[in-house]
Amino acid sequence: MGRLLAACLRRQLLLAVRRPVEVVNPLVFFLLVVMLFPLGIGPDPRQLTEFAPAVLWIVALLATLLAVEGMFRGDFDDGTLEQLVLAPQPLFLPALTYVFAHWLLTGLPLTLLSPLFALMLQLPGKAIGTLMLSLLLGTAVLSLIGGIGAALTVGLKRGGILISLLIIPFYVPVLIFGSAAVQFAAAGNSAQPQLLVLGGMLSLAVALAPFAIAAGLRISVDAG
Amino acid sequence: MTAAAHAEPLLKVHGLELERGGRVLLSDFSLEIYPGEVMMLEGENGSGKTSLLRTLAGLARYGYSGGLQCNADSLLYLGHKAGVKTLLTPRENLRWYCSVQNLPLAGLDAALQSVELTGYEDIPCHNLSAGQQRRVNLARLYLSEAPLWLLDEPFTAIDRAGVKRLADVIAARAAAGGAVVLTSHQPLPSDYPVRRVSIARQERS
Amino acid sequence: MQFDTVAEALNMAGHGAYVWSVYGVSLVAVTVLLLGPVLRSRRLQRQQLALLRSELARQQRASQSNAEGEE
Amino acid sequence: MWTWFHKFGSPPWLYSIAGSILRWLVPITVILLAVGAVWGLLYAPPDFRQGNSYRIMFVHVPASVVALAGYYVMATAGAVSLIWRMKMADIALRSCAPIGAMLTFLGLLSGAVWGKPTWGTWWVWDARVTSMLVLFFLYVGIIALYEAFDNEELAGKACAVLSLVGTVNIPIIYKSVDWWYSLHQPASIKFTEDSTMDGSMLRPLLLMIVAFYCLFASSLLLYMRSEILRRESSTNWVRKLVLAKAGQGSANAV
Repeated sequence: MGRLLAACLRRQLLLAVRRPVEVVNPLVFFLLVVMLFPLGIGPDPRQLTEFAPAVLWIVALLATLLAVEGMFRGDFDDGTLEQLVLAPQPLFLPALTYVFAHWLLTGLPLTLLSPLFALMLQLPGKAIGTLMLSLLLGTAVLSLIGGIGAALTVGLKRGGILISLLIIPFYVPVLIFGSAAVQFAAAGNSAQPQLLVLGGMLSLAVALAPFAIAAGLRISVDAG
Repeated sequence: MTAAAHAEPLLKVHGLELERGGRVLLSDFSLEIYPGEVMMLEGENGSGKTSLLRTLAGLARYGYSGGLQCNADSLLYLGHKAGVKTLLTPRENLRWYCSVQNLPLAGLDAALQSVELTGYEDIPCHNLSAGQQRRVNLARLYLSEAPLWLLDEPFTAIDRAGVKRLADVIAARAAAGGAVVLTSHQPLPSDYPVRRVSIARQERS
Repeated sequence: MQFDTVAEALNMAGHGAYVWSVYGVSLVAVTVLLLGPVLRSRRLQRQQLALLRSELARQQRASQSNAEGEE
Repeated sequence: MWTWFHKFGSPPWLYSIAGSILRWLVPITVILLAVGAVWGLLYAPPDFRQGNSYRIMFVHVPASVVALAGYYVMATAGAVSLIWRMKMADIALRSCAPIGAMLTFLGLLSGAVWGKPTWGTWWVWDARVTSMLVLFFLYVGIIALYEAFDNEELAGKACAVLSLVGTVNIPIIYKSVDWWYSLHQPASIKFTEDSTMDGSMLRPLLLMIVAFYCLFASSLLLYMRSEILRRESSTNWVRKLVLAKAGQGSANAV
């Protein structure tokens, strides 16, 4: 079992190393959209400070959403997903490694780069720690929920926009608590309760999402 | 096959009705496959050979009714899709397969040699020809320990010598107590020990 | 009864337009929810009947031409 | 147990039993809706603060409540479809989605119209309206996912998984939105103060809620009947049914 997980994780990371553009794209997207907001709102630093928590969180959410569509796409198209489904081990274990690899390649880099974006949007320095922590927990939840949508739509020829339609409603609680945590911290309050709620969501998602992803993958492989 | 008849069937299908896209492909179809058998499914295009194989493999779990009992603890399925990641090398592809199927890595070099990929082990598959990529997928047959093989058109896109070798591996698996179900467009040698099962569409009366 | 005249009931002290429009939309929604599937069932049955009739006609024609062939 | 489920899975049986339930359920639904509407519109006393505009509540609240309950009915059908592989459960699931979407839309629309005389604006990001909006998108997502599949059986299973994910998420979404609303707007205005509602308003409201539940049930059974007809159109029992009805019609004509 450990061997299966290690092999799947190593393979995902190896694929990312061979095609690094797919890792860089969401980050560039993040940067581009962060650039759009001051152009739309105006350069006034006070206004930017006010909007920064929401902007950073919404952009992180969209960047994850863009990347999540490809979580199983390649493996479905070339048939390696069929082999995984036929493996003697339960499917939710490798499903979890796909999500983990996806988070390592999108959520984690986004989190690590977020201080830079926070500075560009004039987020107060004292909120940066909370921003990173909330993104660290929140993007993991986003990857897990997004994986369900990706698993259900990977067998469809016209997946595309459908996955956003399915998944964005489920992202609402993460956005609410993630941006609230940053807002609290920016106002000088403790964001601990919000971060705890995000942690709770993460544990629930880790416990349940892999089973939904596995069920979705079986249905999609059946359709393919 | 008299000796085999006493053994448990590896795969038992009873009263299967198969339906795809609102169309009934098979109805009241029964089949038993015993260790030591090679079985070839015959039928025209669109008669449901692929759908039946995918159902037997457990890939298609909906759209059928009836009894389906598989006594093999693991199986190997070879489908239409390449089953090879083109960004990875043949060795990396097969190593992942071994880990997923929990097979020892020891036979990896021998398997690559058997499909004549020696010297290409560490070249990313997108640099290999279509035939070579196909052989990476076929190398799984040399690694597999699964008692039941379900092979959909294994003989396409390989040369005559390759067909001969592949037929030998399949026969060897059956001789070792396994069972193989396959479909093929190419005619197999007439002396090849194979049981032919027709799944020609039953006309509804 | 809270209202003495019809005009009063329609006006509802200035809120009539809002209240009555919501009830009007609700009436439409209820009609769609109950009548929609009924009409769909009818249409499906009509289609099926037409299909069956054309099939029967074809069979009759086929048997007639068979009979003529035998003669 | 098993024979019962087997029977429940049999299309002709379900078709006819739904027909005999509908024979009394539809009249009851219509009567309850009519009585509730007249009671709420003309006989319930005006609210001391909102005046007559609160009468919208007799549509808004039942529609919202039943729309939410409908999602759970749909998810239950989804669970049955996944566990027992029953085609009839897929049909129930597929039929729930448009009804739920319609009721959610009615809840949203009535909420918006209610907002105009109460707050002077058509749209308020109130906790309930926001949750309803999310629920509406959940229903739309189910319909979109179903329509995206070519294979109807797989479409049913995929929607079943999605609806089950939804049941876990909906309470979290509702709680989050409640918290978010209390954070950004002091809870001075609420649509309804349930605790202080007088019996003269509460009774018609409860009647309307019951009426909307009946409406949901009737519409669900009607949709399921049409969906059964569509899927089973080539089977013998549907042919017999169609021919029998046509025979009746021509006999009447003669």
